Parts: sequence; structure tokens; C-alpha cells
Amino acid sequence: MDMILTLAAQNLLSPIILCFALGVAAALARSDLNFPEAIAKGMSLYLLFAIGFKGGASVAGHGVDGQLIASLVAGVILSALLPLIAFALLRSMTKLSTLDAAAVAAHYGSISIVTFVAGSSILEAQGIEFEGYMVAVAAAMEAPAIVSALWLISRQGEGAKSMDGALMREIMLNGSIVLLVGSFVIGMVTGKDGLSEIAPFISAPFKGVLCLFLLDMGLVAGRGLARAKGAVSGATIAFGLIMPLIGAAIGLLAALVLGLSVGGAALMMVLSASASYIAVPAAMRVALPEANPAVYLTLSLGITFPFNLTLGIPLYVATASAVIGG
Amino acid sequence: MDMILTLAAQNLLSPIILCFALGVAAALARSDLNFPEAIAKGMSLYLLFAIGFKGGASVAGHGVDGQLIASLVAGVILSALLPLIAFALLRSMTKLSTLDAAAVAAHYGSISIVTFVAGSSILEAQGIEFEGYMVAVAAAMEAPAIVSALWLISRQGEGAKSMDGALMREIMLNGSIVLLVGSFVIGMVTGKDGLSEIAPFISAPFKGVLCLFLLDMGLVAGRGLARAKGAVSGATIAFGLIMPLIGAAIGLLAALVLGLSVGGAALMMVLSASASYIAVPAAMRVALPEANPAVYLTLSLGITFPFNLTLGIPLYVATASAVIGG
Amino acid sequence: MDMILTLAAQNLLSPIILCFALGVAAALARSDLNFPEAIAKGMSLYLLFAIGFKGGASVAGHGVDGQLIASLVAGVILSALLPLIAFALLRSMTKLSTLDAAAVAAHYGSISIVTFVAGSSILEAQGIEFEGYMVAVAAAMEAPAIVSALWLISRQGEGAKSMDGALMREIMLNGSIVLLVGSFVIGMVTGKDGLSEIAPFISAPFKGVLCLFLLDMGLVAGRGLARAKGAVSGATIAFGLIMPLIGAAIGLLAALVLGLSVGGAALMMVLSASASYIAVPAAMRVALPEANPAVYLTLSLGITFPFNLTLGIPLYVATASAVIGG
Amino acid sequence: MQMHDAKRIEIMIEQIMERRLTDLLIEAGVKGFSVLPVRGGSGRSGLWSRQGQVGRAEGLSCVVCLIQPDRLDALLEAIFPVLDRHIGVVNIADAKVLRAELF
Amino acid sequence: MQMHDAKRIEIMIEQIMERRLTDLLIEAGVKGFSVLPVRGGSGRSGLWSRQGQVGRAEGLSCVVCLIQPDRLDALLEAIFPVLDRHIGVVNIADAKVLRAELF
Amino acid sequence: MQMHDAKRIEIMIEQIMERRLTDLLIEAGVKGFSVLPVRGGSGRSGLWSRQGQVGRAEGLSCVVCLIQPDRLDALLEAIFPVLDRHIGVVNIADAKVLRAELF
Ligand SMILES: Nc1ncnc2c1ncn2[C@@H]1O[C@H](COP(=O)(O)O)[C@@H](O)[C@H]1O
Ligand SMILES: Nc1ncnc2c1ncn2[C@@H]1O[C@H](COP(=O)(O)O)[C@@H](O)[C@H]1O
Ligand SMILES: Nc1ncnc2c1ncn2[C@@H]1O[C@H](COP(=O)(O)O)[C@@H](O)[C@H]1O
Ligand code: NA
Ligand code: NA
Ligand code: NA
Repeated sequence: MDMILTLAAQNLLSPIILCFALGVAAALARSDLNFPEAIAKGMSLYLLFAIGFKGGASVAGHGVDGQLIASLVAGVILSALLPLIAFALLRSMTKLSTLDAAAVAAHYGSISIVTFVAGSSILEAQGIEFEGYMVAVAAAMEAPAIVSALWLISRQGEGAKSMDGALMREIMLNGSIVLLVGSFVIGMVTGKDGLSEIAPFISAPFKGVLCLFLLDMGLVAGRGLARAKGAVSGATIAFGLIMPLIGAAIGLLAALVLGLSVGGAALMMVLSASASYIAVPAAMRVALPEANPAVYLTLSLGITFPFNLTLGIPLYVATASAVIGG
Repeated sequence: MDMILTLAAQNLLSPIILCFALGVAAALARSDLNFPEAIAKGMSLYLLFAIGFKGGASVAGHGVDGQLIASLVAGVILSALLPLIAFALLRSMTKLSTLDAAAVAAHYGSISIVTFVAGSSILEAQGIEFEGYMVAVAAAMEAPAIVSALWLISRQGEGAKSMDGALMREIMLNGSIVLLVGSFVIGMVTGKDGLSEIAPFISAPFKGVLCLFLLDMGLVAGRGLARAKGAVSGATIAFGLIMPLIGAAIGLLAALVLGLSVGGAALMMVLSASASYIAVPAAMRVALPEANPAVYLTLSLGITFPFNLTLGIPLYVATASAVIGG
Repeated sequence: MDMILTLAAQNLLSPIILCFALGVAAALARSDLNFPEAIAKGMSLYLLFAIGFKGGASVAGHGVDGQLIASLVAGVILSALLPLIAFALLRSMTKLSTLDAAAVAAHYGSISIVTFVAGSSILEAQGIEFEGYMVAVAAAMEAPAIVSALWLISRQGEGAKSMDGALMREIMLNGSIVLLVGSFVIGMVTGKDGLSEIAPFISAPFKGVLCLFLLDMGLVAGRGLARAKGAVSGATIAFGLIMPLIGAAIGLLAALVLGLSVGGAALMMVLSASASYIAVPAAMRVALPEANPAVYLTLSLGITFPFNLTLGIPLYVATASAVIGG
Repeated sequence: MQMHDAKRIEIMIEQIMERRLTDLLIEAGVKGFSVLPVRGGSGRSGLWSRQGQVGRAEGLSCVVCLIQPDRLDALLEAIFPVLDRHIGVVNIADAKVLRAELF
Repeated sequence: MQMHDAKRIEIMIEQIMERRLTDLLIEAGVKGFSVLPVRGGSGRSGLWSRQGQVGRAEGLSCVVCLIQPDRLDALLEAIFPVLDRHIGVVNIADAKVLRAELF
Repeated sequence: MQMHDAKRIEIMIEQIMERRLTDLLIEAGVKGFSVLPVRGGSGRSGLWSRQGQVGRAEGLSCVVCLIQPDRLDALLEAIFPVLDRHIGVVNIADAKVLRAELF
């Protein structure tokens, strides 16, 4: 418990979290501080490329093994499974319609790559190692949740647009998956030599870029919150705080079964606990246009993302340390 | 005197000034060289974040003291006072209307953060230390000048739009103030540890980014000059060269009263001498739409900014060294 | 031969080429991965500034000499000459109209600065030095080819818009020439001191930025290829593979006459072999609007650029080493 | 100069649906269209702006399409599927164009 | 398809005034509008372009608003304050829309 | 409010020709115009989008120009040279403006 508090305090006073808080505060105060869309996109491309490459380069040292494959499979299963739990929870806890509940559920099966990056950055700061292929697991967990949620809807007989081929391709080949997997493979192929060639670009300034990026995320989250006032009920907000804990618990279980290291387990918890706010919302606008974006964006971006960033991650790291490290 | 010449020569041949000159030359030659708006904005966000953070981290070492508070107060007073002097000067020297004179005056009370950054970069290159909180003083000096100028107008009985609440909030919470103050506070809270975490991002490449940024500023200033030909009279241009010297002298006085170091005094001179070309023009478009933007933008961006960058800063540094250092 | 294969293999497995391949693959798979226009432009400004500055700083050490001047003159001549060869080849090999052939020819006389950057980056990785002023030669080679091609057209009596003054200025003062030459001069003036001030910005992260940039170039090339299917005949494609070899051979000849080092000769080959896809297409749209952009863009960007990047450069480096180094 | 009647159709649509819409336009045989960026707006689904946005989900595009008047109805029928369930608005205005054969 | 009369109002206005304009539009009861970026232009206040620009002061936005014809006059009255003293132009055109209830 | 007849001319043109077009407009005596960015489109020369683009060669701009009706023909004659040989389309619509003296 002590460790959790220390970790949480350390985390809350780290530059990256303070930057996020600054963004939220600026947005709530209605400052006109803002990042151009192109810069925000550019920073996210940088972060994806950097973590993909570093993950791949670290795997190059160890080689592909059974645990890697098993972890990928576990990721796919988790992503497909979590929406079912989220959906059941939403239907019992909240008054959301079937459509809205399924749309929200899809978000919680999928992942937030920024939360993952923040998690791995905290692990590094603590000197806790983790499996380099966790970044590939992150990529594997993006899409299955969407399929699950659409299946939920079709089972209810609601008129969801059937998942057409175009949508399927869009989801599987969405930019962030391709960049993450692609740079992971490049990192794996070029290994340590490749990494050392471009480390001054992808390693040294990484944390600073993450600070600015989270400042912008804070602005976005804050503006979303300000606009969404009243869009979600108290029970729905409660879901946004409980679901990550459930996700993290299941993620920990999976990590134990897989035999991951403390760091790997913490990241598996982070992935399971986090909710998508890029890939899944886009897919929902196509497949479930009648579902209300204000609900799912407010929940994933306004509630769960800040929760994970500030309290969740330290909690997951401490738990993983206690359960596995001990 | 010798020192001034040496400093000026050194300054004129530094990469950052040469980059600025390249931009001006390219614009005057009507080259199509240009930086996307998003990139220019991104670089300015980077520079604001970096100097705010570094300032805060340096204060973290020393702690908040009476001098910091006194300097902030002095900054507010200077910003509010300088427009009165500028206005009187303009009314006696030039044929500008009351409205145009007040609008110009507001610019000279406020500050140019890029000039400040260039000044601190020159100090660093010379190994002259300065108070980290000068960046907070810069933030404090942005807005008061606007209030002063609007008061001038209303006193003249001219139909200036009364300063409404929305405008007041926009001015006080404008993006650059919020980012500067916010990153200053984050730097203060996280201190040296925070700085060393992100130094490879905000310190090492800082000067290079400043070069590219000033190249773009040169393009903007050059294009402004080309378009503004004939928009301002000789007397008005003379004002743009005299007023920074008056501002610098008053800034030096304030620095002596405050007991600042050589570097701090030089920066106080730079701030007082510099003229806003972002926050104040925006406020003028809202509050004094009838004032002619060509006049105030040409003066602050086309005359005073290049003057300070090339000759002013070395002059202020040398003077501060002679008066205080000696 | 062995050396060529080794070099080619090394090159194909380097991060920059793999990034390019990732981009092509993503585009062909119709992923929605994409870089904002402003980011792509920003990266190219960075690369131009960095290589210009580094080239200039390296010349500062050696001073301007006859070889520099001679190389510039040689560059101008090569750029003006190569279109004549290309045109003759196209007219005999392909069924392209006079207009299209002349437009394509202009591209092959001019240069691709990204290919040049990739070439110098490969040389650096191999520890092969080269003349710093080669970057100025690159700038000198951008425009003459356009004049040549328009002359070809007017000689054929076809109704090409006569090269007017506005177009001439646009070509000579186009952004990339101005930035390259400008930063070259700044590098020359500020020398080693200037370079060391901004090296953490322009040297350390250079290769990493190049990786991301080539990833984007891959996306662009891949999308261009996908769209251009059927726009060019087999014979035309063959031209896109043969012409760089001819260009490289002539470039090598020039290098021998000039007495360049191995690295300088390799870069002269790279320049002669590469085809423009920015400056020349723009000029063609103005001067020869009836020429089909699909033909010249597909050739220079879709065929010749990838060829040079993957196989061409290692081949040129190996040849230069064999001929001059041996 | 000789001018011909045409219809100018302007469709504000979610960016994520843009490709599906333009595919339908091409299928319906229109000879051309242009896509302009939209930076913000307001409607039944509330106020939005590009600044408060993450990812691709929320932005809008403005698709402008000039066609011959007699093709209007067929075109509207063709694109109805993407307009009906999704956020967006359409307006149609009379316009003149210079060369009828291009539309 | 059933179409209804509407007015298409297009306002080019300084970006810094955009928010004040759209606030007035919302107060005046319009059901929606869209904001498009403007990259450059020319008018009484001279030639400008986004490239020669620092900060927020100079850029323009294009606000497009579709309304029912009978609301036009009230709307123009409502937005007059920001149009009168500030740089910008307005034009109004007849248009058709598909579902009258949305406007 | 008092409204006056005007013509709204909308020209989609290659970005590289934009400056030449606006120079002609100014020569022809128009009092103002606005340039909007275009993100993609389709026409005789095929589908294009800003994403698949290198350099300045391929992009389009949308130039909007409001003029008094009696100046239309002169204006179209004036800009014909850049429209004729280059990629792009023009459409003209009736519009109303508030202050006739500005156009
Ligand atoms: N009356 C209108 N005039 C112009 N644009 C509109 C109008 N109504 C809606 N829009 C645009 O269409 C988007 C979606 O509208 P809605 O589906 O009503 O939420 C808005 O965000 C606006 O960009
Ligand atoms: N006749 C016009 N047609 C289209 N846009 C115009 C016109 N006049 C002015 N504008 C736009 O409105 C802005 C300000 O105009 P002004 O207030 O006349 O300087 C210009 O920069 C243009 O973007
Ligand atoms: N019918 C049309 N409606 C709207 N825009 C068009 C139309 N035809 C062409 N355009 C635009 O003009 C550009 C060039 O057209 P084109 O010269 O036909 O290739 C296209 O890429 C579109 O952006
Ligand atoms: Na999850
Ligand atoms: Na000042
Ligand atoms: Na060449």
C-alpha cells in the first residue's frame, strides 16, 4: 500500500503528468492554447514509430519465442473478451441503450496506445524491464474488440450495419496498427545497430515529446469534458472508473498464465485497463452511426484515460510488483 | 564601446541572426520558401515550453523570494507605463491618429517572447547567468499594456469598444501566457530531476530549433515589409528605433532598483525594449478594429524586432555589463 | 561485384530503406497511414537546412577553391545536357509525344535532393568522406534542366508557353534552392563553431528524421504507383531504370575530370542519376500544362526514386570506389 | 461567354464517410468533385471543432459537385444511403458553368 | 426527392471574430453552421495570405450557414454588430435542402 | 436589410496557377477575392488528394470572388488564359450582398 502511494505521488509529480494536468486546466479555463492538428498527428506518429522500433530492437536481442506468440494470442482473446464483460456491466449498471452500451464496450476491449507509452515510460523511470514485444501485443489488441461489439449488436437483432469488407480492412490496416507493427518489424530486423543509429532521434528526446503530446491530450480531454457536461450519468462515470480495474485484474491473470515479467505484467494490465479513443470511435461512426459519440468519447477520453494516467498506472505497477516481483 | 562592437559583430555572425537574415532576404527576393503555419506554431510552442520549463527548473534551485515577487510587480508596472510614454512620443513625433497611436503604444508596453529567447540565448553563449524567473516576468508583461492603451483611448473619448469580459479573459489566458506560466510552474515543481529527464528534448536541440524559427520569422518580417511599403512614414519608423532604446533605459532603471544580476538586467532591458506582435495585434483587432494593422505590425515586426535582434540585444547586454557588472 | 552485393544487402536492410519499404507496402495495402502535409514539409525543410549547413561548415574548413567552382559549373552543364540525352532516348525507346518526352527529360536532368541525402547518409555510415560543397552542386543542378527541356520543345515548334520572367524567377528562387544555398552559406560563415552550437539539432537526430521522411516518401510513391497503373508503358518503365545508369556513368566521367574524391564522385553519380519530383513537376505544370503529370511523376517518383534508393546508390558507391578508390 | 445551367451540390459529411460518399458519386457517374476541409461547425449533434478532436472520428469534409441539372435526382438517390444515417447536411443551388461537356 | 427552399449565407470574417460571430448565430437560433478555413484573399484592407502571418490576428474564416428563408432578415440583424466594424464580407444565395426541419 | 445583386464566381484551379489567376483578377479590377484550400478531388485528370502529393505541383485552390453582375463577362474574358490550358473548373451563381459599393 505504501509503495502504491509513493508511486502514485511520484507519478503525479512527474513532468508528463503535470503537463497533462496543465492541458486539462487550460482547457477548463477556456484558454485559447492549442496545438495544430498536424503537430499533434506528427507527435503521435513519432511516438508510435519510436516505441515500435524500440520494442522490435529489444526483441531482436531475445528472438521470437513461444511466449511472444502466446502473448499475442492472449492479447487477441482479451480484446475480444473484455467488451462482453463491459457490455454486461453497462447494461446492469447504467441506462445506456443497447447500441450505446455496445459502442462503449468496444472501446474498453481495445487499447489506448498513449496510456501504454506512459506506462512503459514510468517502468523505465523505475528501472523495471519489460518484454519488448508488448508493443506488438498492443497492436494485436486494437481491433478484435470492434468485432466483438458488432457481434453483440447483431445478436440483439439491432440493425447494425453488417461489418463490410471495406470497414474490416480499415480497422485491420488502420494507420497506427501499421506503423506500430511496421516499425516493430524494422526494429527487429535492424536490431541494436539500427537502434543505435537512430537513438538520438527516437530515444533521447522521447520523454520530452511525450510531455508536449500529453499537454495536447490534456487540452483535448479538458475540452471534451467541458463540452460533454451532462452527456453521461453518474453511473456511467462510475463504469469508467470500475471497468479499468476489472480489465487490469483480468490482464494480470493473463500475465500470470503467460509467465510474464513484472514489467510485462504491468503493461498487460495497462493495456487491458485502457480504452481506445482513436481507432474504435472511428469504426463506430461507420458501423454504428446511431450510437452517441459524446458518451463513448467522454468515457474513454475524459474519465478512463486521466484515471489510468494518474492513479491507474502506479496502481498496476505496484500490484504487478507485489504479485509477481515478490 | 569596443565591447559593444565586438558583441554586435559576434551576434550578427551567429547562426540564429544569419538565419533571420536569410529569411528576410528570401522574402524580399519573393522566393516561395515558406514554413507551413502548423510548423511555425509547433516551433513556437516548443520554444515557449522549453524556456518556461528551464526558467522554472532554475528557480527550483533558488526558491521563491522577495526579489521574484518584486520583479513580477515591476514587470506589470513597466508594461502598463511604457504605453503612456510611447503614446506621448507618437503624438508628438508622428501624424498617427489617436487610435493608431494608442494601438501602437500597446505593442511597445507588451513584449516579444522571441526577442526574449534570443536575448537569453546570447547570454548563455557568453556565459552570463540570469535569474530563472525572468521568464515569468515576461509573461507578466504581456497583458497590462493592452489595458493601458484602451484606457488611453477611452480617456480621449473615442469610441473604443469597452473592454468586455470575454476579451479580458482572452488576453489574460492567451495561449502563450498559459504555456509559459504553466511550464514554468512544472519546471519549478519537478526541478533538476525533471529537467534532466527531458533535457535532450528541451535543451540540446533548442538553439537549432531557434535557428529555423528565426528563419521563418525573417520570412514573415520580410513579407510584411514588402507589403507595407508606404504604410508608415519616416517619423513613424524613427519611433520604432527610438522607443526600444527608451524602453531599455527604463528597464535598466527598474533592474537597478530591483538589484538584478547583469543577465537579469539585460533581459529586463530586452523585455522593455521589445514590442509584441502576436498577443497585442490580436487584442487590437477585437477592441480597436478601426486601428490600421499595417501600421502596428510593420512597426513592431518590421522595424523594432529586427533592430532588437541584431543591434539592440548586444547593446543592452553590453550596457548592463558596464553599469552593473563593472 | 562482391562489394556491390554486400553494399546492396547492407543498404536494403538499413532502417531508412526499410522505412521506405514500409511506406510503399502500407500504401499498396491501402492503409490509411499518412503524414500531414505540414509535417512532411517540415521534415523536408529540416533535411535541407541540415545538409546545407553541414556542407557549408565542412567547406569552411577547406576554403573555396577552383575545384568547388569547377564542380558547380560541371553541375550546371550536366543538368543542361542530360535532358538532351534523355529526350533522344525517350523518342527512340518509347511512344511518348514530344511534349511528354521533353517534360520527362527535364526531370532527369534535374535532381532529387532526398536521393542525395540518402546517398550522403550511406557514405557517412561507411566512413567515406566527400566534398562538403557537393550540396551546392546539388542546388546548381536543380534548374538548368528545365531551361533545356523548354528549349527542346520550342525547337520542335510546339506551342510551349515561352519561359516568362515570372516562371524563371520561380524556378531560380524556389524554396529548396534558397534554403539549401542559404544554409550552406550560413554554415560556411559560422564554420565549426556554428556547427557545434546546433549539432544536437541538425546532426544527432538527422538519420531518425530521414527514416520518418522516407516512410512518408514511401507512402507517396506507393500511392502514386497504385493510381498510375497503366499510365506508363513497359518501355517507359525501362527508361526509368536505364536513364539513371546512363546519368551515373556521365556523372562518374565528370567526377574523374574534376578529380573528385571517391565520396564526391559517388554523390556526383547520385545527382546525375536522380530525377526531380518537386521543382520540375511544378515548373512543368506552368510551362507545359498539356504534358501528362501521371507520366513524369510515375517515372521519377515511382520508378527511378525507389531504384536509386535501393539498388542505385550502393552500385554508384561501389563503382566510384572501384574506379577512383582502387 | 457561353454559359450553361448546372447544379452545385454541397455536402457536409463526416470525414470518415468521405471516401464512401465519393465512391458513390463516381459510381453514379459524376464527372468530378472537389473536397474542401471544414474546420468546425454546429448542428443537431452539437458544436465541434478540429481543435477539440482526437483521431479521425469527428472531423467533417465539404464535398462540392457540379453536375448537369437533369442528373440531380439520380445523384441524390445514389448518395442517400450515406446521408441518411450519418451526420451531415446537403444543399443544392443553381449555377452556371462554362463548358457543359465537362459535367 | 422532396426539396425545400433555403438561404445559404456565406460570411468571410476575421478569425479572431469567428467565435463572437458564431455565438451570435447560436443566439439568433440558427440550427447549424460550418466553418471552412480561408487561406488568403484580397479586399479593401489589401492582399493577405496565411503565409505572411504571425499569430491569430490576421487570418480569415468562412462561415457557411443554411437557414429557412423567412429567418434571413432576423439573422442578418443579429450578426450586424460583428460585420459592421470588422473586416469581412457576406453573401447570400438561394439554395435547396432536403429536410426542411433541420434548418 | 438592403441587399444588392451580385455574382459569386468559384474557381477550382491548380495551386501553382493561383498567383497568376489572382494577378489577373486584380488587373481586371475586382475589389476582392478569397482563397480556400481544397483537399482533394476528381475530374478528367483523375482522382487526387493532398495526401498522395509531393511538392507544389498537384494541389488545388478554390478562389471565390464576389462581383457586380455587369462585370461578369469582362472578368471571365480576363481570366480565360489561365483557365483554358490548365486543370480546373469554374462556376457562377447568383448571390446577394449587403453593401454594393464594396464589389
Ligand atoms: N444549417 C447548417 N448550415 C451549415 N452547416 C450545417 C448546418 N447544420 C449542420 N451543419 C454542418 O453539419 C454538421 C453536422 O450536423 P448535424 O448532423 O446536424 O450535427 C455540423 O457540425 C455542421 O458542420
Ligand atoms: N469581393 C470579394 N469576394 C470574395 N471575398 C472577398 C471580397 N472582398 C473581400 N473579400 C474577403 O474578405 C477579406 C477582407 O476584405 P476587406 O474587409 O475588404 O479587406 C478579404 O481579404 C477577402 O478574403
Ligand atoms: N464537376 C466538378 N465538380 C466539382 N469540382 C470539379 C468538377 N470537375 C473537376 N473538379 C475539380 O477540378 C479538378 C480538376 O479537374 P479536371 O481538370 O477535370 O481534372 C478536380 O480534381 C476537382 O477538384
Ligand atoms: Na482495454
Ligand atoms: Na516592451
Ligand atoms: Na539527374
